[in-house]
Amino acid sequence: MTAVDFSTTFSNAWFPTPLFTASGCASSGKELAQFFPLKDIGAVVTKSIMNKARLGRPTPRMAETPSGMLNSIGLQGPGIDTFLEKDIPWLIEQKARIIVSIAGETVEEYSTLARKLRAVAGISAIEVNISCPNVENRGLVFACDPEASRKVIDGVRRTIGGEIPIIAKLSPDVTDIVSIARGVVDAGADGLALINTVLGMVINVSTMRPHLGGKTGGLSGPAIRPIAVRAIYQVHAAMPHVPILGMGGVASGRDAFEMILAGASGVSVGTASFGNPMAIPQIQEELKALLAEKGFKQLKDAIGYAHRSDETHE
Amino acid sequence: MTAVDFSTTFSNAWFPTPLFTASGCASSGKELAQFFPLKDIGAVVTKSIMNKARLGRPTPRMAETPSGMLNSIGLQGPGIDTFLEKDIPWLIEQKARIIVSIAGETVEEYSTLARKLRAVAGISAIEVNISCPNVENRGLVFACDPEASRKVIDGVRRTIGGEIPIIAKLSPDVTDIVSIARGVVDAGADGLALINTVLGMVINVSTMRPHLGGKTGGLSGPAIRPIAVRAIYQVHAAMPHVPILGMGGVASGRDAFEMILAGASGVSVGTASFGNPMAIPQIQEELKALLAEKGFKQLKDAIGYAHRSDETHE
Amino acid sequence: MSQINRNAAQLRATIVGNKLVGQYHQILISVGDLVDRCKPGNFVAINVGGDSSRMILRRAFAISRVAHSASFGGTMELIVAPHGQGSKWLCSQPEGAIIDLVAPLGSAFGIPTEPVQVLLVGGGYGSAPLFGLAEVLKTRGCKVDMLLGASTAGKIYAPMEGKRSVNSLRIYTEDGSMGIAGKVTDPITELISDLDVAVIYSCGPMGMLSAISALTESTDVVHQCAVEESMACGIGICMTCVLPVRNSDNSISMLRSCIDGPVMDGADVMWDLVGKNPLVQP
Amino acid sequence: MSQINRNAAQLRATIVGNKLVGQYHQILISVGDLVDRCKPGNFVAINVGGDSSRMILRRAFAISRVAHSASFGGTMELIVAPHGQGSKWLCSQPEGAIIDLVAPLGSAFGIPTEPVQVLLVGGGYGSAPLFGLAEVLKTRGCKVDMLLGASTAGKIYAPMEGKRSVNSLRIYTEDGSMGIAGKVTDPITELISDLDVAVIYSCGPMGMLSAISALTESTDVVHQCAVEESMACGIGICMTCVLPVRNSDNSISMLRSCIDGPVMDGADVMWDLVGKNPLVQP
Ligand SMILES: Cc1cc2nc3c(=O)[nH]c(=O)nc-3n(C[C@H](O)[C@H](O)[C@H](O)COP(=O)(O)OP(=O)(O)OC[C@H]3O[C@@H](n4cnc5c(N)ncnc54)[C@H](O)[C@@H]3O)c2cc1C
Ligand SMILES: Cc1cc2nc3c(=O)[nH]c(=O)nc-3n(C[C@H](O)[C@H](O)[C@H](O)COP(=O)(O)OP(=O)(O)OC[C@H]3O[C@@H](n4cnc5c(N)ncnc54)[C@H](O)[C@@H]3O)c2cc1C
Ligand SMILES: Cc1cc2nc3c(=O)[nH]c(=O)nc-3n(C[C@H](O)[C@H](O)[C@H](O)COP(=O)(O)O)c2cc1C
Ligand SMILES: Cc1cc2nc3c(=O)[nH]c(=O)nc-3n(C[C@H](O)[C@H](O)[C@H](O)COP(=O)(O)O)c2cc1C
Ligand code: FES
Ligand code: FES
Repeated sequence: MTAVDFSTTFSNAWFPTPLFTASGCASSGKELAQFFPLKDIGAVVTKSIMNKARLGRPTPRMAETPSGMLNSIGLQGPGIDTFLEKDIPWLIEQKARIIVSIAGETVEEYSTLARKLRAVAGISAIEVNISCPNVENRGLVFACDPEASRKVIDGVRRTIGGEIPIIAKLSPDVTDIVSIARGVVDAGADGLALINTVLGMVINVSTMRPHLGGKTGGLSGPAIRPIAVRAIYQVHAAMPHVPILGMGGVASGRDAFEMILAGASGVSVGTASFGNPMAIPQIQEELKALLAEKGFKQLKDAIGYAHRSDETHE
Repeated sequence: MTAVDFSTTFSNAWFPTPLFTASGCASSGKELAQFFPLKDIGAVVTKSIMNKARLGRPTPRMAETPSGMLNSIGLQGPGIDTFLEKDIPWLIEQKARIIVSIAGETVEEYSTLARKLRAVAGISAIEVNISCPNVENRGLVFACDPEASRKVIDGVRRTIGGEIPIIAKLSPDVTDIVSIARGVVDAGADGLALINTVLGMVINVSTMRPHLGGKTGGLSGPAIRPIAVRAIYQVHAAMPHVPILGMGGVASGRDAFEMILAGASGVSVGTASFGNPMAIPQIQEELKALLAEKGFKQLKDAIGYAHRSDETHE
Repeated sequence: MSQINRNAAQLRATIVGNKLVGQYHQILISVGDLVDRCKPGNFVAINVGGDSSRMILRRAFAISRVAHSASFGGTMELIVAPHGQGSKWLCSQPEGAIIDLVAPLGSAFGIPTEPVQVLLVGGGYGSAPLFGLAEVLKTRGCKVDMLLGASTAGKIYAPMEGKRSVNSLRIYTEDGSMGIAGKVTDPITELISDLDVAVIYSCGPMGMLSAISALTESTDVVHQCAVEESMACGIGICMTCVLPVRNSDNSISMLRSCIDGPVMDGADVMWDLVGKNPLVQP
Repeated sequence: MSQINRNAAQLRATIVGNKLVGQYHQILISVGDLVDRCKPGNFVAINVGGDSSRMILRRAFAISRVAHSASFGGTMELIVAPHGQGSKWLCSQPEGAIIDLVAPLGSAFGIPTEPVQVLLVGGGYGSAPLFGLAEVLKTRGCKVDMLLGASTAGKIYAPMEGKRSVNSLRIYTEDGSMGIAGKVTDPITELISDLDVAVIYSCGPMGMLSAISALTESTDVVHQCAVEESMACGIGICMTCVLPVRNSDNSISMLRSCIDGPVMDGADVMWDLVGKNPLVQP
């Protein structure tokens, strides 16, 4: 095998491989550790954590859709304090690289979370989930409002200082994702995570009512991959120097490669792990083989390759 | 068989069944006439027509995606004059009910199209496609800008007079579809068509470039159905008296029923006809059977049924 | 290593039997040594639809029994109701077909340390894991009585050989097409006192489990039930399968029925709050 | 009734043969009376992946030949290259499998009214419809010579029985593993004058068709080629399969290769503009 340099970076954070879990699709990591060593993949992105414990939404919380699924979890979680006490030390013990995803209901909550994370050793980066469509009032989705998005990132940036990279996670449910992206980068985000789930609904034709307890849910899985690739391509075209963590329906090395060509520096795998607990290490191997087959010596050379015009392509 | 009253109305336009073709997915009707009599379905919604003839986008114009497809046609068509001369008389001869879809590059072009349609007999309604994501500059998509959307509908309304119902077709690629919907209804739209395709992209991993000639394309098919159902549900909740023509991934009677429960008065079938030329009449029969099975005496009673709270449900 | 999913493995396994029993398919899968890790109550998660399927999630099925067979090695038996597209696909797989499965998953029925009187209550295909459980309980010296119920005869699963491990078996159907006409929960209160039942093991529709919990509430009977919630992953990573469970301090937790279940203590599950908004924040 | 798709019907048909020929699958389908409406050049559109497939579009295949057989009635033969997921699925279907197809679709090769000299040029599986065409041409008294090319021997499709209808058959492979090493287009110019070719019929990769059009440009030879563009519907309703074609007034039309093709006049297709923006608006 050709030795492809498979490493990637998000600002000052280095990862040996570009394949990460997706927030909310690997819980805190313990559940997947039976299937593969967590240190073998690029990073574990933990389930978005809020300041206080939260029970989340009523069930049913899922509906399968053609090549996708809806979820409506409502950010169930133990709260940051319990999380830092129980989950982080365990992940560090596993030698996993850790990206902590945070979510809040107010700009303050995000800053509070950042303050609690500032002193914690062993965290590679913070993913700021400003885009979860599952919060009670859709009007309150930060990621749909350029001003609110900036404020959250600005608050986190000021609190956290310059040490830990911040990755802002955006929602595709906006008219112009590039302008939202520009806003959060201006406000201090080092990287962008694209995309969160797409707002959707399924109606149960037996009960003739919305199927999910929370009525609407977030659409994920291969169904949304073309939307994710488009978002990554658009944002990379506008800001080629901002690293992107791509996600949305990646289920094979081919899919991960597609996102990297579109402009992603790393790829998170979410829903695919539900259907296949070994998805991430398998995708990782497939991607490595594909890069070698295409003659890339390092992953970095493939990032955004689809943007090169045929003229500059030798 | 129980005799379900299967008819539906959009303002003053009456249709014997709620199943229509989707614009751009039945050309002008001739191509499907071999498979079923066009008069047997609710209406033929013709391919969006512009003022002048247009060659459209380069090939490849399609990419299959998981449970969906991308298209990038670029509104190829013969122009309104040829269309009125050749296609409309033929459709009238078939006794088909006709909804003409129009598209323009300027507010004036839409008004011009409306003027040319005003005097034409045999047209049940006009669908105003303000949402095609396939035009050259995404910034120019009318449906993504509340003000531009209103202006187009206002211009068409003034030109066409009060006789022919106007159905404004919206894009899901917006932060707040309800506000766009309100705007066009205020400007004079009698109904709304939801949803047009979702902007997406596929990268060809062999060439390592965007697969479509037009780079981005519109995502359609079952993959987007949950997005469509959500949009219909949201808009119907906000404006229960505005009739909605639902579409996006409908491929069975169950799917059509889902849209009707969400709030659609009619359902267009697009991509499903590509995989099955008999899709529309088959879906029509399945829907009729489902309505009867659920005890509905008339289609109208099922429209928006998913919004009823369990309390009011006897 | 974490303790979660600690027995689970993913493997491609061959279907070695598929026969219709009433309205169910009895599916036998050759899984090798994996059988040694399977306990009554555990479930298996199976990929459905093949390579180009639009169904992206696994389907969960209780492991009905495991056995060692001369011809197939370790085998796992499932009782599958052809419900929607995924389970119908599984039921249509011929012998020789290879499926991708993850097993064993979830919690198992707790086995009493003393030889006590137990009652097994199964609804529909819920009886599947109870026969394997009955065997284990019998070897521990428990006295095992069983009640099975369903809407109609075709939905009663009660194999001949399974009956050997139980002291008595009573069948209830709502339409009276088999056994006694009525609900499987009808005789429970009486049986608890008549037989002096120490533990009830139940598996079936949520309504049945909740009804049994109500019946045992004011008694000393332990109620171990195997719950069934919609599951996206089956391995604890998605949080879709949660149930409201009362903690010892009276606060509520939303526990994952795939890893903290499917077997749960019926007294802890807050049945009234299932599918509702557990407003209370702990 | 419109004239478009006027011979087409949708039907569920049984696969009655599936055998490997080189790198292709020769698939035989029982389609009944439909065979009487199929002409050389027409194609069939087939549903792939089964009921719960994530592949929502039909796949197009040239109808290689039709025949009446005692055991199966009217049959249609396809030569299928296992390319991506859809064609691989089709190639994996056993005899007895039922598929959903729409046929015959598209235009057919035009048959000369006089008995002239013709040359048939096939690339890869593109030779499939040419043997059926050769039979028809021969019955009309034409003299038929044939050239087949491919990258390698396994991609040459040249059945024994097909050769009966042709006067000569020359094979070219790029790697020299069969026949002459080289491109199938190499000898065309010479053959045109040596044999006094009146019509070239071609089917194969677009590059080959375009090369033949270039070679015939300054000659009197008519070039009827069967083009291949990505198709979403195959019946003319989606506008994805278009090709730039020059009209008699020199304006350009984007014609649908599914209904105005696949057989087109090679001299009219604007090969340079395929896949480009045909800037000119008529
Ligand atoms: C722990 C557990 C054990 C089970 N044991 C058995 C068994 O032994 N025999 C048996 O026949 N069935 C069993 N089921 C139910 C079985 O999982 C569902 O019937 C099956 O998932 C339905 O899939 P489908 O594609 O046929 O239906 P669909 O309705 O099309 O499924 C759509 C989606 O909803 C989910 N879903 C639908 N119904 C259920 C359900 N009842 N429970 C969980 N998820 C559901 C599916 O997994 C799928 O993701 C069990 C479920 C669980 C959770
Ligand atoms: C008129 C016509 C006749 C054809 N005849 C034959 C034949 O006789 N034998 C044969 O092996 N193949 C033939 N092809 C090509 C065949 O249609 C493709 O190989 C097949 O569609 C690929 O599908 P897939 O799922 O295997 O590949 P994928 O690449 O996964 O297909 C993805 C999508 O692209 C489309 N697509 C991909 N390649 C092609 C292509 N070359 N042409 C058109 N659409 C494509 C598919 O239809 C599908 O919608 C013909 C194509 C056309 C248009
Ligand atoms: C069950 C579930 C829970 C999720 N929870 C979170 C979350 O807590 N925070 C977050 O930022 N994204 C969350 N997501 C979104 C994913 O991280 C990811 O952006 C999305 O699912 C698209 O990727 P995929 O198609 O690979 O799943 C969740 C997705 C799913 C399916
Ligand atoms: C090939 C293709 C062409 C289309 N052309 C048009 C069009 O001209 N005008 C329009 O309003 N919508 C057009 N649409 C969008 C459809 O009318 C419909 O809104 C969308 O495809 C969702 O429905 P479906 O999933 O049933 O196809 C087109 C869609 C496809 C797939
Ligand atoms: S099914 Fe995913 S956490 Fe239980
Ligand atoms: S393939 Fe749809 S128009 Fe030709």
